[in-house]
Amino acid sequence: MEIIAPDKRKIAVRRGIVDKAFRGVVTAGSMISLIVLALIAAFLLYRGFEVFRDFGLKFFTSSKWDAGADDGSIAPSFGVAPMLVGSVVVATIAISIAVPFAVVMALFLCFYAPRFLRRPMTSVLDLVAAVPSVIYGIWGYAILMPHAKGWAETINHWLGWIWIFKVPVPIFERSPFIAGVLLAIMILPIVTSVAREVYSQAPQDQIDAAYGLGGTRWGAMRTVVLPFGKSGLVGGAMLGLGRALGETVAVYLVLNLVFKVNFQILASAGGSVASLIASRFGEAGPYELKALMAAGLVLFIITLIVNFIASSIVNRAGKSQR
Amino acid sequence: MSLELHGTVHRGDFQRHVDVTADNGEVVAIVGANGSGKSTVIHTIAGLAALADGSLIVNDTPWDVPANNQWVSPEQRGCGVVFQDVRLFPHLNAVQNVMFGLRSGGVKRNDALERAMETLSEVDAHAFALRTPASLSGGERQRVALARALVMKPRVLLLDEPFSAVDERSHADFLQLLPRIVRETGAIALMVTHDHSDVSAIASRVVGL
Amino acid sequence: MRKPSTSLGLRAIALFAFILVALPLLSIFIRTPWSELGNIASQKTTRDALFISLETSVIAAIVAALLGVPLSWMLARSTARGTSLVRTICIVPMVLPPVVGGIALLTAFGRRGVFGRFLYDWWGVSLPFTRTAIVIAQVFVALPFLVLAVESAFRQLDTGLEDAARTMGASPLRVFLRVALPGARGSIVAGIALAWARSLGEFGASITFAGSFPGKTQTLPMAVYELVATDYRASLVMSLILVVISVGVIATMRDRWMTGAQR
Amino acid sequence: MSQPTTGLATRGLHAWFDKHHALADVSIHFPENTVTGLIGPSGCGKSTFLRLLNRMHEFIPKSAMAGEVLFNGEDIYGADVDPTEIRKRIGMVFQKPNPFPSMTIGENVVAGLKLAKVKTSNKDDLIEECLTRAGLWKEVGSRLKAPASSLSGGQQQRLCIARALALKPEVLLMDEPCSALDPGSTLRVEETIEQLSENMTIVIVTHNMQQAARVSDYCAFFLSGGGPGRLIEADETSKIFSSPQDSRTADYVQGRFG
Repeated sequence: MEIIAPDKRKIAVRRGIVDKAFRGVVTAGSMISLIVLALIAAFLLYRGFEVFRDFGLKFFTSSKWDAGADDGSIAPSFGVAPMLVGSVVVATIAISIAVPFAVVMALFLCFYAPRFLRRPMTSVLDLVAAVPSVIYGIWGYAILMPHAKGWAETINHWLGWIWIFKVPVPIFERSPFIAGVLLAIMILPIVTSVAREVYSQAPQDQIDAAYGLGGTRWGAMRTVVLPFGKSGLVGGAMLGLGRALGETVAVYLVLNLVFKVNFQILASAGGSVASLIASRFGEAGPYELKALMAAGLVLFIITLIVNFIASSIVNRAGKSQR
Repeated sequence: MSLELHGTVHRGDFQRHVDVTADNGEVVAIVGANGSGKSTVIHTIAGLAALADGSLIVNDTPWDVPANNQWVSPEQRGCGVVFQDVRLFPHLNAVQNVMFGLRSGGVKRNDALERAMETLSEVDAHAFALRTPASLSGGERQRVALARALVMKPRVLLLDEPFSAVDERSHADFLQLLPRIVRETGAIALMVTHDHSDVSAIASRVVGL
Repeated sequence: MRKPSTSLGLRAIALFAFILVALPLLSIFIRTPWSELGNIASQKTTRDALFISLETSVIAAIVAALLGVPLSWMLARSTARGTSLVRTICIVPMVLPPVVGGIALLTAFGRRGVFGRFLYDWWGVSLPFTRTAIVIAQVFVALPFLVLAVESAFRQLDTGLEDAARTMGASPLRVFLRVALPGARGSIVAGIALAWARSLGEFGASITFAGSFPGKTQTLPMAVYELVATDYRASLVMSLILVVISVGVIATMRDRWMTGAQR
Repeated sequence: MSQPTTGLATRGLHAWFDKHHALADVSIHFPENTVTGLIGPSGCGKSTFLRLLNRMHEFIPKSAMAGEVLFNGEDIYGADVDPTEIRKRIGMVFQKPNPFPSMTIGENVVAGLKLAKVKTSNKDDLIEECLTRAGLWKEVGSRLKAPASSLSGGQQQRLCIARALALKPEVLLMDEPCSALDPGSTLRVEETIEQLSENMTIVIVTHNMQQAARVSDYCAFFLSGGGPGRLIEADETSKIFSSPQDSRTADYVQGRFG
């Protein structure tokens, strides 16, 4: 049998009027959304450009945020280093708490929960995902913080010898840890529901194979479901990470914004780009507003990168899987 | 009615040259080992895969001639296909599945329902017309899929292991039914099969891959 | 010969996580000053905010569905090279601080904004600080949630079914309406419900783009936020209303539509 | 039927899916080291019956069963029986080949050991032994590190057999193992079955009469006839095909069943 490698060819398709209209609607829908998004990026860049030009790299490395004096006696100085670090720290805490819990809860819902529990639990999860973040903020401020303070003290007591758990001044409120815990609770439902969706697609014939070989339920999870769901879970985690990075009100209410780079997660000092924007936006002058736009752009770009990494992980895993 | 396929079919990295010829009222059997490209041939004739080169001409109409950029889209080819993996629409019940093609072609609901029920009884599937695919056994699903392909009175009938899950008795019925329908409608049937008794029972031509 | 203990631990952790998730809801119910509930709920500020919230969020959910479902379909089925970039850009608003989105919208559509200028000069239309602005802001924030849910549902659909439909003479439009849409129905309803809930709770983008004028553009979340410092009890009551509505409607939608999507 | 203390036997076995009574009152004995073919039209409950034999049935939501499955004289549905232990000793091969796609060929063979927490001294020898018994060693012995998904359908199915063999089961249940395979691969799987039956009890569901005649020592004919599936007749294969007791069996095996 002779094999001839041909050139790839274009496939011409004839279409009716209805189909043309349908394609038109689809394309228009996509274009509108895309244009709006492209515009946002463009505006942020346009408004923030002046600040980037004035401060250059210092904008990323400096810890000083000062709008300056109106009479020009003090020059304005803007740097987002503590906020960038703070955003990453808080989001990392949130993800590392939320993802393991989400995995376990999703497995439980898909494979362990008795039927009478499954429906109501899934409902509650979906419903909680719909609770506005303002409410989380208030809850975190009024109710979670007093409790989480105790947890933080316990961690500090036992693990205080590790540098990141040290607390220079014994104040345990409004720390990155508490913000991270609050965010973890906030994103837990959405990460869980992504994981649940992925796990419920796990191929039944392979699960059967695992059981048929004398595997326990946990064995089937480990051999079939977890490897199958790996890439989907990364997607869910990134979704959660994205939300954690961008969350404004909730973090603002439970985190002490301090313009100093801080890695000690139990200490009452932290930052978050999103909260910075929210807290300054109201009273900012024209130049500070531009600086805030520039900070927004930085966050925008970080988010893009995170998502790109995630989608490439998902794609690569998808290829080796099927 | 005539079908001439001479060319290279491909899917992914797989490529293979095939020659298939069929005339009016014929049942052509396509046999071959797993992975020899039988399903790819079915997909190519149905228009779900394109030829890499060569030509597919049905009734003097060029369905797929890469060299001349000639191509007829699957919805315009009017093939009746029974897929190896059946592919019944899960959200529709059996008779709605059979009606789907008729409704796509603009047949009125009541007429379509009547014709669908007739065809379902021809393959002895009218008893579960209102059940959803998920509640049917493998053999029952294949019967519905067969009815779904036959109801359009297609010029070209493509069957990818259509009897693999039906029981022996229905199998025997279908081996009588199929050539009759093909003869009556002057269609062409191409059937992928593993079963040598199928081949000797109904095929007038055999294509080995 | 007994069951191994792994699953016991797993169950315990899962239940703990679940309690964690349900906690915020529970505590709102516990802390609400039930005796003043009727009193606060019937105040004009509350009623106005509730009405504005409902009106804008429902419109926003509809608009998001009309734009988002076709967009998701295109993203799920397109094989063009830029698709993954388009997808990434589409979900950015989900993670962008809403305030930033609001400012961007203001820059674009404000009376002196890049586009708003023409809208105002040519047609006398001024978007900011209107309910239309709220809707725009809500669609902006909610759309990605819908697209994400619906697109993954479309991707998981068996393309073999769509191929089968095409061989039966169905046009692409018919394939979309009769095969893809029903196949993804559960997820589409879920996506719309989620978009609606997001719109209802949306805060940052709408307060920046539409302001918080009681009786005009003040939605429930804005009212909650503004009252937290001055009137904590009222803000709790409004939180309760907000939670009850979003949770209530989603719960009804679930029971009615989404059961089919479950295994 | 007397009280069998060896092999596998069922007594008054019933199965339900929710309210649907799928299988009624099946009593049968599978003697040790024999091959029994389960035959019957689609929907007669033969696959359901097979899944009852190693407690796979209970994974289907809302399913229920009644009766007993006696394995070496002991009821596998007994209160203090660990079902995973049962599934380890009663292996299963499914209709569609289902190797674990994330593992290599070699890893697939020993996957069951890990799952069932069985210790083994020499994995490489075991892999070779199982692949040889499944008739696959010659074809894949040189590329054990290749992903299982790179194999053809027929090879994947024999890999699944090898995987089941690694646990050294006493019984092997096969659910239409050849329905997705071409004649060449089918032939090789059938040869494998024949060799395995020398020291193993095999129960195989098939809708292919010729296959049942070729591979089985005993045949059991199931029929539903509208109601739940029932066992109509079970006997030596030659008797089922040449002189069945029940006229319905005769009709079915001769392909003129009404």
